[in-house]
Amino acid sequence: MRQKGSNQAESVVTFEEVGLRYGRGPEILQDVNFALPAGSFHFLTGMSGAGKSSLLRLIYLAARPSSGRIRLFGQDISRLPRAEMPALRRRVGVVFQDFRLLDHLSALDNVALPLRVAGARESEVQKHVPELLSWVGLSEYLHAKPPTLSGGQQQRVAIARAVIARPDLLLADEPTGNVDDHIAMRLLYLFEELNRLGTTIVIATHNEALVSRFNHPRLHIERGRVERV
Amino acid sequence: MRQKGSNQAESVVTFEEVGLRYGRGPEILQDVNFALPAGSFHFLTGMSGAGKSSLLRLIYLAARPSSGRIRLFGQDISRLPRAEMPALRRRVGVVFQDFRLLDHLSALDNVALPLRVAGARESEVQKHVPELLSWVGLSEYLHAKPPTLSGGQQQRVAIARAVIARPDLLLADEPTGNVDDHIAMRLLYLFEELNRLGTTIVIATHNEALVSRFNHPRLHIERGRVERV
Amino acid sequence: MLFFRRRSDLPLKDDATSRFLPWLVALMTFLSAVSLAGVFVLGGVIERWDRDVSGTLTVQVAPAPGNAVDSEVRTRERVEAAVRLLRSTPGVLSAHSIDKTRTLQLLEPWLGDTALLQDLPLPLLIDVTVDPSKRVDLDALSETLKASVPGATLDDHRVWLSRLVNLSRTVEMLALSVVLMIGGVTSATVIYATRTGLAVHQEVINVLHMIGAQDSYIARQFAERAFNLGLAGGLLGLALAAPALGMVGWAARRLEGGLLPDLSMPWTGWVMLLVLPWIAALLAMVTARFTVLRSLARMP
Amino acid sequence: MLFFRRRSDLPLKDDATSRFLPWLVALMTFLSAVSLAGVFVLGGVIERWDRDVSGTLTVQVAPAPGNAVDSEVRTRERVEAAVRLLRSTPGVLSAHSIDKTRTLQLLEPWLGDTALLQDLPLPLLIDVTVDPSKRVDLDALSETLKASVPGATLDDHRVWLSRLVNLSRTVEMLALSVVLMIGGVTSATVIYATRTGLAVHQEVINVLHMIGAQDSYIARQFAERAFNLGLAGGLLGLALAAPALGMVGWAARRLEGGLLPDLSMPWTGWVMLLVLPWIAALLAMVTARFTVLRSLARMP
Ligand SMILES: Nc1ncnc2c1ncn2[C@@H]1O[C@H](COP(=O)(O)OP(=O)(O)OP(=O)(O)O)[C@@H](O)[C@H]1O
Ligand SMILES: Nc1ncnc2c1ncn2[C@@H]1O[C@H](COP(=O)(O)OP(=O)(O)OP(=O)(O)O)[C@@H](O)[C@H]1O
Ligand SMILES: [Mg+2]
Ligand SMILES: [Mg+2]
Repeated sequence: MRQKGSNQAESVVTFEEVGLRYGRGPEILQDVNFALPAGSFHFLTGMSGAGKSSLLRLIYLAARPSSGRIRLFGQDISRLPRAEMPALRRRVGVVFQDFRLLDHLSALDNVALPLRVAGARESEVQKHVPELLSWVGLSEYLHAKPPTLSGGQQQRVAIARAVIARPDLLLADEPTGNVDDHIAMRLLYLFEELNRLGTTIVIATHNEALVSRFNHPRLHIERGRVERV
Repeated sequence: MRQKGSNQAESVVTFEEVGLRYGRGPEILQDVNFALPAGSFHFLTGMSGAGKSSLLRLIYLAARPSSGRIRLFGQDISRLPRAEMPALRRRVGVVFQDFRLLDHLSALDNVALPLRVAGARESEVQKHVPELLSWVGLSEYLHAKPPTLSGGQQQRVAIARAVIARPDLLLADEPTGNVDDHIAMRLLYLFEELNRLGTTIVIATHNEALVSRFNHPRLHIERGRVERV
Repeated sequence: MLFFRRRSDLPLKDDATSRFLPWLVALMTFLSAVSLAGVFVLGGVIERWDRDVSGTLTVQVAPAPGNAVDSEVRTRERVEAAVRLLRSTPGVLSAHSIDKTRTLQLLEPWLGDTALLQDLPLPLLIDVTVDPSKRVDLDALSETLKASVPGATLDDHRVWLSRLVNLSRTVEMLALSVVLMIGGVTSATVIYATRTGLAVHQEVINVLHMIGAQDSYIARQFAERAFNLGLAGGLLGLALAAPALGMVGWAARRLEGGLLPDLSMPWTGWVMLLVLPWIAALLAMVTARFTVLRSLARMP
Repeated sequence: MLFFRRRSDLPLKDDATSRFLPWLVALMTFLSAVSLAGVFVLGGVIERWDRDVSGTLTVQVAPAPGNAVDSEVRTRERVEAAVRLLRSTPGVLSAHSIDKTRTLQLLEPWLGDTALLQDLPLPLLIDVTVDPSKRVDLDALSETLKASVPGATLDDHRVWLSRLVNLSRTVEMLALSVVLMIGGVTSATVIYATRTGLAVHQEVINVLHMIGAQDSYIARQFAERAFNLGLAGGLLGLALAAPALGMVGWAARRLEGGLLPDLSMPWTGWVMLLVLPWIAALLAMVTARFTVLRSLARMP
């Protein structure tokens, strides 16, 4: 294995000259260079269709860059053997823009999924999951299945699932699009709490009000380029 | 058939003592009374989980009230024969909170669906659909399939599909959750334009900024009750 | 091969069912075709054997032991007993003994010059005509004859044939019931394939429903697809069955030589086989349509 | 009946495949069982017939016409010609003529007191032993005999049996190939059912994959379900096949009387039938596991 680079040692994510195009389409991202230090908190902004979700997808290994190099936890992901991916993925929590809850599982089982996949004991699951769900205001909906939850409730289940296993890196894609400002604030506080415990956080959002209310650096995507603001 | 009621003649939607509960759950809506005059424009607000989507679902015939009576275009929907429902549904355009685009159809075909289901000529389809899609900023994505569109782009396709057939009633559930404020404004103008042409409009949203920027009456749901604000 | 090519809102072309159903229908058609061919061929063979078996039979009565005169009298008695027995058997139209001269004529190729045999105690023969429309249990008749008239035997070759006819009939019934079962299972398969299709495309159907599509608009798309898939599968099955049947027929004809000279099917059989894929397609279409409409009726 | 009852993240219990696959496997098992039983029974019958056919045969040579002395000489000549012909036939171990005294003994039950026949021109018999391990074409032999030696005929009953054996062998091959085909189609069915399952549950699988589930974690759930469904279907099919076979066997025994006294299967056949559902279940499990792993390997 390659040794961990010297100046990227503390970076959780590093993009070096990364470009992305889907199939033969135009280049969505080009010459992207940035590093997210461990424990940092970033907002990711940009117009609709700018490439926020695409950038997050690159980080959580759902898309491969068409050029350049991405390192995750110091490892070059293009050289990562397939068998090691699940372990790496478990260190990353993702709130998908479209939630991706499992419709046949209760809110509790949905949130418990990352713990169970990682082989956690059931006692642990039964202790932590309800706790977190009440934090996001869903204590009454532990056993409700996603199709019977409102849009905002589903979004909160998705967030709970992403944070339950205390990932080293949390990627949240528009996590407050379906909740009102009050709940949005509450969720942001949850992310800040997690950040204080050491999780590196990236939140893609359109909500300018939210971005300006919190004092965190911002990565802005415009015409395929990522700039620090 | 029952004759159109005198005082509800101009009301597109009338709720009379409507209650709603899912299965044996708690009452989500109770004693709901209101009428939406033809050509009106309402916002529908309320906390996450208050019952906004449920109320819209009652109007577009996807849920049945557990008590009370709902009239749509002057017809009591509980007495509506099944065979007449499609015709009624075609007069209602719906933007679903979760979009519900058909993943295997292009943006163009998705938007064309209401026209085709209603038996419109293909020449008409090919004329109006691209026009509307460029209005919502998707002229470059006519042939893209939803899974290759960004969240905000999908939302705009969903909106285009809801308005393409110039419905008499438009129900939009959180139609701006995935777009930035600039696009949100543009979409609201689209709705206003449609409203000017005679469509009755109801928009459920969390976006307080948007609600306060437009001068339209508001229906607010709190603890199962609907109040006019 | 595909009959309906209209625009479809459902992503039916790409799903696993599209690739799976035709093969299943092909297997069903193949098995049906083989079974049906078996039924027809067996039917033909049975009919021919039956014609052989029915019609006339021969019963031999061995000469009774003892001196020449005694023997002759007792043998005559036995023949008369056998004739009586035969005449009283249901299905036997007539039975009469053949006189010695005729018997000797029949024996001539065996024993050469028969003038010398004139006075010998020879077996006597009885000619029996049975009703071809009734099925006479030759086996039982043979047993009864043997038991009640000493030295009497029914021509053994025909008893054999009769047993074969019975066995073949049983096999024929089995083959027919296999065909019926396959028909049932094909329907069940289409039902479940359609249900799977409904499940896979539930979201799409919901949306079409909400947009105001008529039930028949949705059902049509499933039905047309099922027809196309069923027809494709049926034709494929038939295409596989034809050479298989041809080979078996060829092998049978080569091996059997004269025994089963006419192993070919009657034209009705060929028509049935050619109609099979269409039956499969129609079955698939009707089943799909019915399944979709029933499931849509449950939606609000 | 269900062996794996662990918690599953996939909504496999409720989908159409769960209701459909067992019935399909049941049909496959049923048809396999019927075909296999047919193969075994036919195998037994063929073996017995074969034993009858092989071993010893009899050839009759009719007395040549003419006066007694002349006839006797010429008949002898014919017998010798027949013996020579037989001995030169591949597969024939020995052939020797039976002397007149023995022939008369054999004829006694037919002709009564044979002392009188001593000087008559009687047909002569030839005892033939054939190699049971080789298959002698009795049909051809019979033709050759008839053509080259006037008045010589091969015992007709055995020619018949030999033809039956050949036909039965053909049917046996057909049944065996049906079993093989059914095995293939069962695998194909499981593959497609699994693919359909993958399609229906694609979202769920994606999410599990993204959350960091190992491929084997996901494949296990499909494989276990396939095993359960396959086993359920296999047992159902066997449960349906057992009475069906029993009935056919009973009917055959009742109809055939003595002809096929031992229509029952050897114990190996019964074991094979009992093993069938487990083969189906294992086949389903392995196929499902393989299909899922292959499709997961294509994910990023
Ligand atoms: N799988 C794909 N195949 C092809 N093009 C894609 C695919 N996914 C995204 N795109 C295109 O890439 C561009 C960026 O998409 P992305 O989802 O990253 O935008 P976004 O910044 O998340 O937008 P939004 O705020 O609307 O969610 C869009 O133009 C989209 O059409
Ligand atoms: N099909 C269902 N079965 C049971 N309960 C349901 C169902 N759909 C919604 N609910 C419940 O009804 C309540 C209202 O849901 P609804 O979706 O109408 O809320 P909403 O106002 O649209 O919320 P949001 O802004 O989060 O979308 C929620 O508590 C939800 O859990
Ligand atoms: Mg996005
Ligand atoms: Mg809602």
